[in-house]
Amino acid sequence: MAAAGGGRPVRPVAVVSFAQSKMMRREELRNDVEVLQPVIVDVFEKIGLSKDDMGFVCSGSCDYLVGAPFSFVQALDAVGAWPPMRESHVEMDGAFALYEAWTQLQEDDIDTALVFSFGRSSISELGRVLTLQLDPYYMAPLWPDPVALAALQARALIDAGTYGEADFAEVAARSRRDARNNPNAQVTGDKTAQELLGDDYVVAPLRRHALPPITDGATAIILAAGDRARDLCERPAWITGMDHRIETHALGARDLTISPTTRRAAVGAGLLPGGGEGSGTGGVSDDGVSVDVAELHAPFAPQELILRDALGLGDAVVVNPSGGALAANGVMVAGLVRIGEAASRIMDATAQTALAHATSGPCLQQNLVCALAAEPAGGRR
Amino acid sequence: MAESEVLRSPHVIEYTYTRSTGPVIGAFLTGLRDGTILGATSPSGRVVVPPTEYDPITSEEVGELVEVGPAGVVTTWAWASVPQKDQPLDRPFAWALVQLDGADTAMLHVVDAPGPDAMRSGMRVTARWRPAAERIGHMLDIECFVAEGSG
Amino acid sequence: MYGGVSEPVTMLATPIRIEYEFTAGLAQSRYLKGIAEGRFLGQRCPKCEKVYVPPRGSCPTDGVPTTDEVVLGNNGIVTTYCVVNVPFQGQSIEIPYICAQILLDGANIAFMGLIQEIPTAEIRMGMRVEAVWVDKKELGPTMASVKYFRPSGEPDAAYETFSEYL
Amino acid sequence: MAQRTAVIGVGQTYHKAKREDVSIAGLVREAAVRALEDAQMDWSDIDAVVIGKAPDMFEGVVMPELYLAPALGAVGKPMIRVHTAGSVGGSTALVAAHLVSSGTHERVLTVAFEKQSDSDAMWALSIPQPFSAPLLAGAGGYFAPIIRAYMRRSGAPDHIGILVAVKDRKQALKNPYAHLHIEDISFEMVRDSIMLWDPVRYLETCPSSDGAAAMVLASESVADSASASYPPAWIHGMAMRSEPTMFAGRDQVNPRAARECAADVYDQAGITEPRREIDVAEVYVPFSWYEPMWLESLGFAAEGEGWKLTDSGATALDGGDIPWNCSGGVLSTNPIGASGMLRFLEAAMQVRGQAGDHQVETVRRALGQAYGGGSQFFAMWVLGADKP
Repeated sequence: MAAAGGGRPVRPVAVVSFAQSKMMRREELRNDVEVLQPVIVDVFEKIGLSKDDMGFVCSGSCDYLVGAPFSFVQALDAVGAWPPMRESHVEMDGAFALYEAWTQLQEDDIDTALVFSFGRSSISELGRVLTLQLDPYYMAPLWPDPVALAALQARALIDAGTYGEADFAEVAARSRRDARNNPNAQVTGDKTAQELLGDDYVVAPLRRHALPPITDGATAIILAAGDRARDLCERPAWITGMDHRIETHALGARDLTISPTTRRAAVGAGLLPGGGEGSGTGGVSDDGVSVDVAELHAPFAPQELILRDALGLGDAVVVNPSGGALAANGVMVAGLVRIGEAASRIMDATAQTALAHATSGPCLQQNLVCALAAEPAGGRR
Repeated sequence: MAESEVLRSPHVIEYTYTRSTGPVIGAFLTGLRDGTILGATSPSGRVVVPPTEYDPITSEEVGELVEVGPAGVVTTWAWASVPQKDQPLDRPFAWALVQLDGADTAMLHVVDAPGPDAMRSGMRVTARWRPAAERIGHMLDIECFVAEGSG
Repeated sequence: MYGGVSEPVTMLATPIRIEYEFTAGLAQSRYLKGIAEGRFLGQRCPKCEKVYVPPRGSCPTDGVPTTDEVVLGNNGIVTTYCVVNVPFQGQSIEIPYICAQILLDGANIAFMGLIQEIPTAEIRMGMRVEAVWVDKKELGPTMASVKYFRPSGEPDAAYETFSEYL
Repeated sequence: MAQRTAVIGVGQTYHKAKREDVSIAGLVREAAVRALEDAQMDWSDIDAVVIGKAPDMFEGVVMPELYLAPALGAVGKPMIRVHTAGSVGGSTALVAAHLVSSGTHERVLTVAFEKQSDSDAMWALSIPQPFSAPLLAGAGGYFAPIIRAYMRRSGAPDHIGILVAVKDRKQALKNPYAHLHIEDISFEMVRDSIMLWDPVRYLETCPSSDGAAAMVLASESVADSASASYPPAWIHGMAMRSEPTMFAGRDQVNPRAARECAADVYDQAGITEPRREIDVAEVYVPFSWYEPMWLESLGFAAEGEGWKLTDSGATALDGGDIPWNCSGGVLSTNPIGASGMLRFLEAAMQVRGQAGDHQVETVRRALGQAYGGGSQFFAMWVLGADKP
């Protein structure tokens, strides 16, 4: 039986429906609520439920992305929060909203939850908005853009001798190829890694292809517990464990070439044996996560390599069949989409087990790991 | 509705925040204004630069402030060939994490170098100060770092 | 030791400016086009049949798109109000003035509007008011096209007719 | 089945208009360190951190939990950031409580804060949006018409709001952490203060404060073995409810979400007569008139009768049978993101008997409530001295 972060048994809860907007560089006509609204309709229609069937609603979004305080308030209109709902909101990627919903579903008083997130990255100066995530005294006043910080991480990786620019290009080439099979992806293509290495540097050592696109979009997931999940969905994607961990904000106090919190979260999600319980030191074992599919939220190509190593993913694991964040990176959205995409592989029977990862903050500061399977933890109950 | 019929407008969020520094950040910024760089000693023995009220890993309250630098080592760097709005230099430059002599953590700043070929991890750099009269207690009182010995 | 003889630094000023390109979206754009033509356009929910103004594209209680367009009256009822007597940043009207919830004829929701051409002491719940627009040639897709509301001279509405909109 | 959960440590800052002596991290640590000390714990004892605040525009830091993780002992741990408008302090405490009650964690630190003096609260709350009507009424102008509607419906006399404003400021004099300490507060002083948003006077509104609040929440086994300075305050019921800001026929005076939130919490706690079964309440009253309004929504008085309870002195710490906001409430201290958590925290202090000069004698059960947005987001809990 898998365990939650605290080591207690997990109530079987599954992803039973997933919807997303077509991810695009710019929603020309619609505002946030108008992008979100059809996604909410879609996620309910897929399983024949309505908002009135939801025990809990939780969302993720960012006021600075929208350019207005309390921007999540209008999103409630898209759901139709009447009669009053048990509802909450995180100023985080929707994946963390799903974590909150999952913990509440661990208690028996509710059986279903709607989770959604939205964001239009095209309307703001996205790089500057993300710069405002940094220490306001020492870092933000220098206005480093997120590409610069990811480039510092990429250089550290090159210096460590583990990977080079060709490896980054390989990740990008594979992501674009795989994205051709994803109707909602934004960046697709069939260029080889060799061809992509002809791109210019944006901030060296990162070339254009190693960067995520700017994306507008919205996504939604419905969770259901136990028999309710089986009633609603032929093949529910059971969450067998979930955990998330944050690293220090001081980049100069981190080893940027590794992601110990991703590994620690995989341990917490029951995907790896425990060990190394200390602050962010991660597991000490050499074990790798064994799943059929992994959807990793790596906005920059080198970060996928760091995450693969943190999780010990072998060649047999299919990584980012959706194209990942290099194919579409809706800020506040892309992490929850990873969970939806991983769950979809289980629901469509192409995988028996899957891992989804979401990240937040500069240089993979915060990492969430969600373990999914065709059977609930501890077998069918 | 056609695209042309959807209304668009520029929108700006603008404010000059006034941030009280508290004792530790205040001491560091005061030091910069006066031409010295301070780190904080944490109970774990680490010297934290730039200093926060707490150790960046264990969160323990820091103690005594000690002078570090002004020279140190680049631990990693990235080349910004096109500087963006509000960034420290208006010509191509390197972002860098610089671990100052006497410090156990590295600090984000920029290095003024002729080109990416002049940069490497492990290189020694030193602070280039703004003129004393222009220093106000800000990270940019250090205008940038430059290769040690390059003047 | 550090800081020498001058005053220690205790404050850091950090200017922040983020530029956006705001998109009104479909529903708000339609509404503002109506305003530019000097009329209030609402939208009706296909499920509960309530008429929303300004429309936001979906029904806040049913969560479905509102698509039917409804032309609303130029007159309405003051459901409740307050008298503003505090100066604040961005204020464009001389205090004191009346801020009221106005239920337009044909709408099922009130919105906040400015009331002028009446002494503040004479405003009351239930008063009938009408919209006063800027000159035709100045009309544009902005709420500034509605100068304010003023008493219409019609008899007051009975409390029971608007009490559910409080 | 939900696991029993308790508050075993509380801490708050000294609240002021401008806490110019600390950084943002310094402010939140002041509250968090006090909560840990109260629980007799160390950073390393904490399993997870849940933080809440109102819009990021107040401090100009996007998702500041990222920057604050190492300031709050969160490195290597789960950290969640909640934002539900004015109710956020309460919702944050509830998200943290669910991490324990769901069996996910044993010891959770929850923190809420606002450092409003880094910018201007009035600006940050209402940044003008393109195409929208120009700012008409300012912050209080949204609520003043609703208050007028309450007065019309209930027939409450004008002096009720003044009574609440005086009572809460008097009670604040007994709370060393409160922002406003108006030594000579009186009925006349409030009555004669400027009418800002008629019917709301200056002294009937809340201040703008810098401040933070923190609590340590623990599982039953941890609470049973805790060596904390005061006994645990057990959660007997907790709930959140939301409804849209505006819709046709919405009752903004007595919102259904407020009533249903209360009904859910009372049901969990086995409470049928709140006035009799609850000993003290900390309720989000940012404008004085919200006391009689929430007295009705929360079931302490019948609809239209809340003002009579206030008028009779029933809600006063001094001599009332159901004291409300003994700490001085939001009317005396309002760091927006933390204001809701302060209600939840003060309820815990009352149950644990640590409220000092504003302690109510023998508290078995206390209520904490927060609301936000356009009276549309609600968070509540009931705490008890006994295990539920």
